[in-house]
Amino acid sequence: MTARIGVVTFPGSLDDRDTRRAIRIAGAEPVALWHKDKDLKQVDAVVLCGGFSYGDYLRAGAIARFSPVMEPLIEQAKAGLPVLGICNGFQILTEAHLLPGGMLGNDHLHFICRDQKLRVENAETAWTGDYRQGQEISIPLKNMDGRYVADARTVDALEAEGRVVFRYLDVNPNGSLNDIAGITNEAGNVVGLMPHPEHAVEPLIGTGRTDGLPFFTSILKKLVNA
Amino acid sequence: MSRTPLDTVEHAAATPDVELPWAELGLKKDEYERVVEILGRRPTGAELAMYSVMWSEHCSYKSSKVHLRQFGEKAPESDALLVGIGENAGVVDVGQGYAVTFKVESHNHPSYVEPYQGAATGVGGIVRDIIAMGARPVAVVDPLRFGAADHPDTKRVLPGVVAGIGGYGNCLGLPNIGGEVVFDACYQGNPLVNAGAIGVMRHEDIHLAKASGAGNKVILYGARTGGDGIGGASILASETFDDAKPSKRPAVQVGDPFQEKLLIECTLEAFAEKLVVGIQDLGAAGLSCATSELASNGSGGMRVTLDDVPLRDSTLSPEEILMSESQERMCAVVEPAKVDRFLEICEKWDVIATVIGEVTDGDRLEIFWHGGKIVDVDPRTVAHDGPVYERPYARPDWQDALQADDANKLPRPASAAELKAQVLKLVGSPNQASKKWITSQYDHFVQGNTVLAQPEDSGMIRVDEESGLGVAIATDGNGRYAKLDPYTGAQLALAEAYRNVATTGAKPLAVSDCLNFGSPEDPAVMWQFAEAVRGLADGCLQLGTPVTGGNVSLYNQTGEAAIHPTPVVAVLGVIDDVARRTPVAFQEEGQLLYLLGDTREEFGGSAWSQVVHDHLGGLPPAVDLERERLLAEILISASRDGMIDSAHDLSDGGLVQAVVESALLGGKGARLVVPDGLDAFTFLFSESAGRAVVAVPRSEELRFTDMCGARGLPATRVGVVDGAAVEVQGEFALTLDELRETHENTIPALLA
Amino acid sequence: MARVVVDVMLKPEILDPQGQAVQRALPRLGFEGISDVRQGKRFELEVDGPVDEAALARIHDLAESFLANTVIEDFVVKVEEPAEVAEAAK
Amino acid sequence: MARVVVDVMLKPEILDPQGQAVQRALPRLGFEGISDVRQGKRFELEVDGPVDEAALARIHDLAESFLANTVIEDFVVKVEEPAEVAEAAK
Ligand SMILES: Nc1ncnc2c1ncn2[C@@H]1O[C@H](COP(=O)(O)OP(=O)(O)O)[C@@H](O)[C@H]1O
Ligand SMILES: [Mg+2]
Repeated sequence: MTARIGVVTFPGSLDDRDTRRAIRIAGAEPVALWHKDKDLKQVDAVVLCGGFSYGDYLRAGAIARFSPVMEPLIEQAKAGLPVLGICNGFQILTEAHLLPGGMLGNDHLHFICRDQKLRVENAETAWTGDYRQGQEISIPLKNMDGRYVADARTVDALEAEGRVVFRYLDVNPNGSLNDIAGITNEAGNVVGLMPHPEHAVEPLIGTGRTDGLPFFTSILKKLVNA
Repeated sequence: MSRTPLDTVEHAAATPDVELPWAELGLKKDEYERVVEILGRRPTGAELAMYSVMWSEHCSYKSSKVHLRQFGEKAPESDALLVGIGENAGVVDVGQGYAVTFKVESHNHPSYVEPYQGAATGVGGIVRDIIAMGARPVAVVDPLRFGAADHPDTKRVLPGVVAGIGGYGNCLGLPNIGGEVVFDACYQGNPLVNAGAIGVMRHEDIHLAKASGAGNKVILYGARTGGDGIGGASILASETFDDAKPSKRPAVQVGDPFQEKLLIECTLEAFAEKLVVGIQDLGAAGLSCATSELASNGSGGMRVTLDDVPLRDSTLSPEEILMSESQERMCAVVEPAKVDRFLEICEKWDVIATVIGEVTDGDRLEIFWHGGKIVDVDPRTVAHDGPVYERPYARPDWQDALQADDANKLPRPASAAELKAQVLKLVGSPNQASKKWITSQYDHFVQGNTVLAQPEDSGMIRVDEESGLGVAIATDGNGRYAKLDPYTGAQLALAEAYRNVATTGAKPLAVSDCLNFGSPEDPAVMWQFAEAVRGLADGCLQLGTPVTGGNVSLYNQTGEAAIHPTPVVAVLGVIDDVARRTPVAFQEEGQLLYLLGDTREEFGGSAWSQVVHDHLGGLPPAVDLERERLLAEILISASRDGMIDSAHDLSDGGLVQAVVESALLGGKGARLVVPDGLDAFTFLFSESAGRAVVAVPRSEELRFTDMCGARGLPATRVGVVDGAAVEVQGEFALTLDELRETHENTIPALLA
Repeated sequence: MARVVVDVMLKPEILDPQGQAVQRALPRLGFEGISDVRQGKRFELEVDGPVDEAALARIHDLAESFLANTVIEDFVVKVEEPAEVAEAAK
Repeated sequence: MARVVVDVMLKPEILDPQGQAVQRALPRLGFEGISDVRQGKRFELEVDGPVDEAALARIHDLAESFLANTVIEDFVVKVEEPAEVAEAAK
């Protein structure tokens, strides 16, 4: 038995096909979801992928957040459905208030594409079980609006509760508070991060490493063993 | 607002004496007379708008056509060519049922006026050419040239251009996998912003720009039409017909990459459902171009109702609508039974789509406005029968003096210390320095098929996930070489791009080019152009790589001063299995470095002569295309059979530049030994063509040298991958840290 | 038809690199005496019908839920007086 | 210290993809009756010293040469009245 993992396509989504490929490589079944459908097709988990939904006009993720598909998604995420937001997906999750804080333009004001080193700070979420706590990984980062901000209380709470899931190592590529690269909600089912694990699942392609694959095997194991 | 009367065809026929502003629209007197002769009457305002824009240099290639013919006449036999010159972009067979389309275009002038938007819309335009062929765009490249690196205006232009290319390409989800950044004072007022794109499709999905089948509908879809880029038409509209015109028409076009992303998706979905008979993107000359080209390439005529075009600005006149260059629009020809489904797909993607006309069984292009017929022409006369100039050309009188000013006679470093200092200076010079500050603003990873991207010798994209089939592309050009000798310069550009593709293990298949020159009205420039085209056509014939399409950009000059003649050449290659690709970076200590090819004293136009002496003179390196072909075969065989682990072609900066790049990328140094028969200076800095440096695992050395020996390619052992420095035995050593510091800090220090 | 303007600015405690970049460039351009620069967004909405209390309340909601992200941004809603525009533009 | 505001908007004839995207989203959010949206930039400059004619002229120059790209954008310079801000924010 395998798990069915949905990938939502918004207008302007870019990494939807790549994310479905990563899910397939991990051994799960990718299911394409469409932003205009108020229907999650009974998937076991959802990935909101990278891209420039609605051109990132207004604010990254701000317009996509009001898509019909977000209604059931928000409701079910609150009830425990595993949701992963990558890059633009992370931005959508903060806009939808499924994750606290917000995303702003990189502090250097440029788009940045690089192979980014991260430390796994929480290997217990639905999406990080196949990593070791403290493990260092490298996966591609590419965005314009990657600066994570939140008020001091929120950041303190995230730190105290172990909800910072990934931290940038070596360089903070965008000015994110506390070098935060990814966070989770209290229940650990909703995770958002700026770097792109789906671009690091095959040798040869991209950076040539497969450090991103455990995201997809983690969720598969969790769902199959559930 | 009353226009009395509408300038219909009947009205034009009845009022032969009305004066039209043909000169303001850029037509010459004889060209206007030719239009009158073709029509047998004076043109209507709308017809004049169409002829003037389609007969412009940009659309008709009137100055370059007589030379460009050579690309067809001298085309090599190639089984790979599926669609040649003349379509939106050429199409090449890459095997396993896949076809690849690619093309390079310029957006030079708009990028100088408004760097961000000019460059952004340049990317938008070339990508639409690729979609129009039926392909999914899979990558972009951006050969760029700017004025002096430390000139204040470069700081205005470059960051804007780079942000614009990134802003548009990143938002479309196209990995940027290669390009060039060159600084030279000659481009000060005329930066060159060239952009290339590649697309992939199955053979059966190739689409052409033609409208056939009477009754088929013409659908305009994408952005609404605004008053973009219609300077000429506004003159026409206001002066001749209507003085109540708003004068405000945008001077600059703003791109909407989000809209274009939707266009890509809905077009590909329509293709997949076989809904499209013919398709054309709207670029320069907008609807004038799309309707006349679709109609003239098809079997019948076309009737268009201009009132049905969705507008962004309701005050536009019909002439302006016909000439508008608003971005992110496409035109499709669809059978009546499939129109509903086509419109449904557009709606799914929130793309505005409107039936604006239909294919007729006549042979006229007829356009209506407010019930009156304002255009009635033979579309071929608009699209294909533009003027052709035989512009005079002559070798400039300064060419001999330039070539006599021999760079080989420049003072050379007198000591090891001086040699070392010059190496450091070269590696940190703006043209040789790392372009990471620029290229890290581009997404290299999106689509998940990028095998190689900058700073590799060529970009490489996986086409088939199962078989590992891939394509590679490299773009090159060297205006300094071309200035010294345009014929050889063009061949050197071709040779370098060809070599760059082969260095990564791919087999070069076909060529696209972007020819950037000064004013064709200057016989010296025209000579440069003629020589460059001749050189490129001869070179492509010899290498067996047909030119599949390209672009000409003329008038790149400020006053009397033209840019260096700058033919930029893109070579496309194919690799059976991307797992066999060869990277630039040194992989393992202990591997042996072999220099392939012959090294001669060749410093004309070299990076060394520029960086150390600020000199341009003499002759460029000699070209030997047979040698290039042999080198390519060796590099491809060696990659396929696992005999080499890294390779880097030698070009500007010579051997030392290449070795430093491989060392820095791999984080491993090299110990070099100057081979017998060469002095250290020539060994390090010469720019002789037809060379590469490869790293051979010791276990493969014999097999590799035997292969080179058997095929007659000189292969000289020049060192070993080792340590944390680049050392030239008996001369000097530079640590990787030291090299990295200079190589990587130059560009940020100038621009950040 | 009337115009309503929504100004959206980053909350004061949030770093504004765009504003800072502008400010840093000022001395180079020969401008002294500007101690802080912040950059935000301005939305001009053309409203059909009268801009009464009810309409403004709706636009306030729109700004709060959509035009601004109140986690990081503050906003202000104003009715634009035609006279003011002309005055300022002079 | 006084605040001078520079509003920068795309010229009316220039395509504003951002504003359009916002406008197209409005019906989905249940907002009707807004016929056009344009999105621009707002700069808030804190000026040391008096904001007299001379200071305004200098800021005008700054806006023209730096804050706005006058090839595609128009701008307006205003002195912000403290009262006005409070009023609008309420
Ligand atoms: N504007 C650019 N965009 C993308 N890649 C670039 C750009 N400029 C340079 N590069 C990349 O940087 C690398 C080095 O460039 P260059 O020195 O011109 O290569 P070469 O001399 O081998 O042709 C290449 O991979 C090239 O594709
Ligand atoms: Mg190279």
